[in-house]
Amino acid sequence: MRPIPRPTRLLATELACVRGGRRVFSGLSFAVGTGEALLVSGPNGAGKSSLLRLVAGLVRIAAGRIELEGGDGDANLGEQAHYLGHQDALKPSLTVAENLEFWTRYLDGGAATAPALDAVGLGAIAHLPAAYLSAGQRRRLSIARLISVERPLWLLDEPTSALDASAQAMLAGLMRSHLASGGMILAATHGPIGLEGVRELRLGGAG
Amino acid sequence: MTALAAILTRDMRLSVRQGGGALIGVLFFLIVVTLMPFAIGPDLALLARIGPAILWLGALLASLLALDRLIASDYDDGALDLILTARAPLELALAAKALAHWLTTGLPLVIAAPLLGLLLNLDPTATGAVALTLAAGTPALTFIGLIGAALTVALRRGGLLIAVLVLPLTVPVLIFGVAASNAAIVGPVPFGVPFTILCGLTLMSAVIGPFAAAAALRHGME
Amino acid sequence: MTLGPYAAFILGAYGIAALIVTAMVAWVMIDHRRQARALADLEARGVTRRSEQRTGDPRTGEVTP
Amino acid sequence: MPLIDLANPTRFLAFTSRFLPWLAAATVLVLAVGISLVASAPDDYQQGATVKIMFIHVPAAWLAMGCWTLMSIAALGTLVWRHPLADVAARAAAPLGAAFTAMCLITGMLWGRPMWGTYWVWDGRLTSVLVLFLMYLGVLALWRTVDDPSRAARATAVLTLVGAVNLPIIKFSVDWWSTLHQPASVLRLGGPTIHPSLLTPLLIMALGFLLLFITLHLAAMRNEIMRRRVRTMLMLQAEAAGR
Repeated sequence: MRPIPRPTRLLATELACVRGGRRVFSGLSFAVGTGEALLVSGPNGAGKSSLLRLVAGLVRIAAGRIELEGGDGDANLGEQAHYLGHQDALKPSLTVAENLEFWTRYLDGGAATAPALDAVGLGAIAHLPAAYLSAGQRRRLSIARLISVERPLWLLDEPTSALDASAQAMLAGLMRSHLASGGMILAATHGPIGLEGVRELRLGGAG
Repeated sequence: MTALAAILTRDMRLSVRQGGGALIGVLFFLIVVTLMPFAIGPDLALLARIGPAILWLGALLASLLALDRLIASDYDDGALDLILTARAPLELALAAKALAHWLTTGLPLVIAAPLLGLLLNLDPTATGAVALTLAAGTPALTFIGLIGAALTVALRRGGLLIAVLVLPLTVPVLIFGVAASNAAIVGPVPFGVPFTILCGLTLMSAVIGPFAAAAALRHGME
Repeated sequence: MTLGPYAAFILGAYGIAALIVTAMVAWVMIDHRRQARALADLEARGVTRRSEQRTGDPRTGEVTP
Repeated sequence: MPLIDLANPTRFLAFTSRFLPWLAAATVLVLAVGISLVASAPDDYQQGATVKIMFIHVPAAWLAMGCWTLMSIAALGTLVWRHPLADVAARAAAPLGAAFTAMCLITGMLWGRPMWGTYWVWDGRLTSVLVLFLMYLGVLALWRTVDDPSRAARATAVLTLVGAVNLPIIKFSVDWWSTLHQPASVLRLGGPTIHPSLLTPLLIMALGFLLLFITLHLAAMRNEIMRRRVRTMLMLQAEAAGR
């Protein structure tokens, strides 16, 4: 695998997003440097999820620009980011290991899944079908994807939902090590996610 | 390349496992062909004459109706979002999914056709011709159906809507498929002529299908 | 016992019947072995079914460790 | 040991493990006797030696229909009496029923070929067995698509009962359909009264087939119980790994 160039900054200028004819937000500018995390907060419907999906390239940009300075030139932004949505993208009839192996091979061609499974505490039940997992366990399996595939930018949509206290602490640890290794995090949350020194971007406050 | 191989093996594994739809297409094909004589009557000579048409219509409907979960299941559980953000091009990913679907649904149709030929009193040459034309034609049905699956991915009306949308596109494949089979049996026209056209149609749809489906998915995003 | 002109069909019918019977027997035995191995493996990992977790299983009466 | 006690899966497993070898031995014995009788049975004056195919075709047809009746009773057990082993019995019986129906169809075609010159003539009886085969495949497909056993149990029980109610209707309409179009009356399955020298091998073979079915069914039920235990233990393992 050729070394992945380390992007220096995620820069958004005058972003606007329209979904289903409704202007979700407009004139939004922000920047996230290496080792930094930006929390997107605001009432439901303020466009937190839309912003993350827009950055991941899953939603069309109505106006403005978004770019990853210093990133991998020929890969678009979505290919250098992990998008962790509300859904877990897991197939119930596949086992825990098969699910993670698939995403690891599909997203970056590698195959080292064991360390990632142990990091999220699912190593012991890797052979079980995902159908038998609880919501919290499915969430942790989805998070394991962020570890087994190396991507600089993490786009997390309410990552702590369905996680109990110990799992949230584990996630906070993972995020800290990601930031320490020069990664960037853009997370949409309702409350704090256990990270210190984090900037906040309020959406739809006045609205 | 490993990414496309990964999605191909995953889709095939999913359709074979519990809850997968691998044999549903063949069962539908079996039942549709068995119903025909109940409507047409047990006249063996008549059945033998329209046998290829019955088998082709059954295979056509079975291929299309089994496609509604092809992309919709990935859309429902969020896998489609990740596929869109992967380095592997969407067109090739959809082509791999279509190939996996053909191997688990289309190919069994080709294998089941000779058995059903017995019910329709087809002689060996006719059964062989139908099986050969189905083998060449069913991939085209799957790739064309792929476009329908991509168009209806977010809608709740999947299955039948796909058939309605893409049936007109499958008319050429049906015409040359049945023509090639009849050419082998009765055949004023040599078997080769309609058969090569059929193969051409399949190759063309193997290219147009994935690209049109990828475009449909991208434009389908809000 | 002469099977007459259609001997092939008679033997064919009995052959296929025997084939189906062996297939059924094989399916039952292989499935049994697979489930038994899975059960043994699970018991080895110390997974006990909820009804056996109580000190004594009321229905069968024997005390499970 | 009261039969009702078999409702308890653990007791049922112990019972089958002890009884199966004897049943299997009895099956082999009866089938061996049956086949030797078939070998020495006289030819039919009309069909010659091909009548020997009847000795497996007819028992397979009886078993095909008998198995669906068994599954319907099991379906009542699931829906009405909530018998714990009812669904296990139905799920174990379906593949066997489908296999015997397939055997009936294939032997029927091989028997028909010398008579009619083609493998398949839309004869009333054979066609209703074909529809029965499709219904078996339908039930098996429904089991394969619903993964949670208790939900699958109720769904397949309803489908089996609806099928059981419709079977006589299908049989009547297919017979009517085949006689409506059919020129002369086709092969009489064994004629009005079967000649005694043909009847005894037929009954022996039928008994052999029945014993074979019972043996396979009990063994398949045992597998199904073990399969469900494995499933619950796997779920327990998932729970044990922490929410």
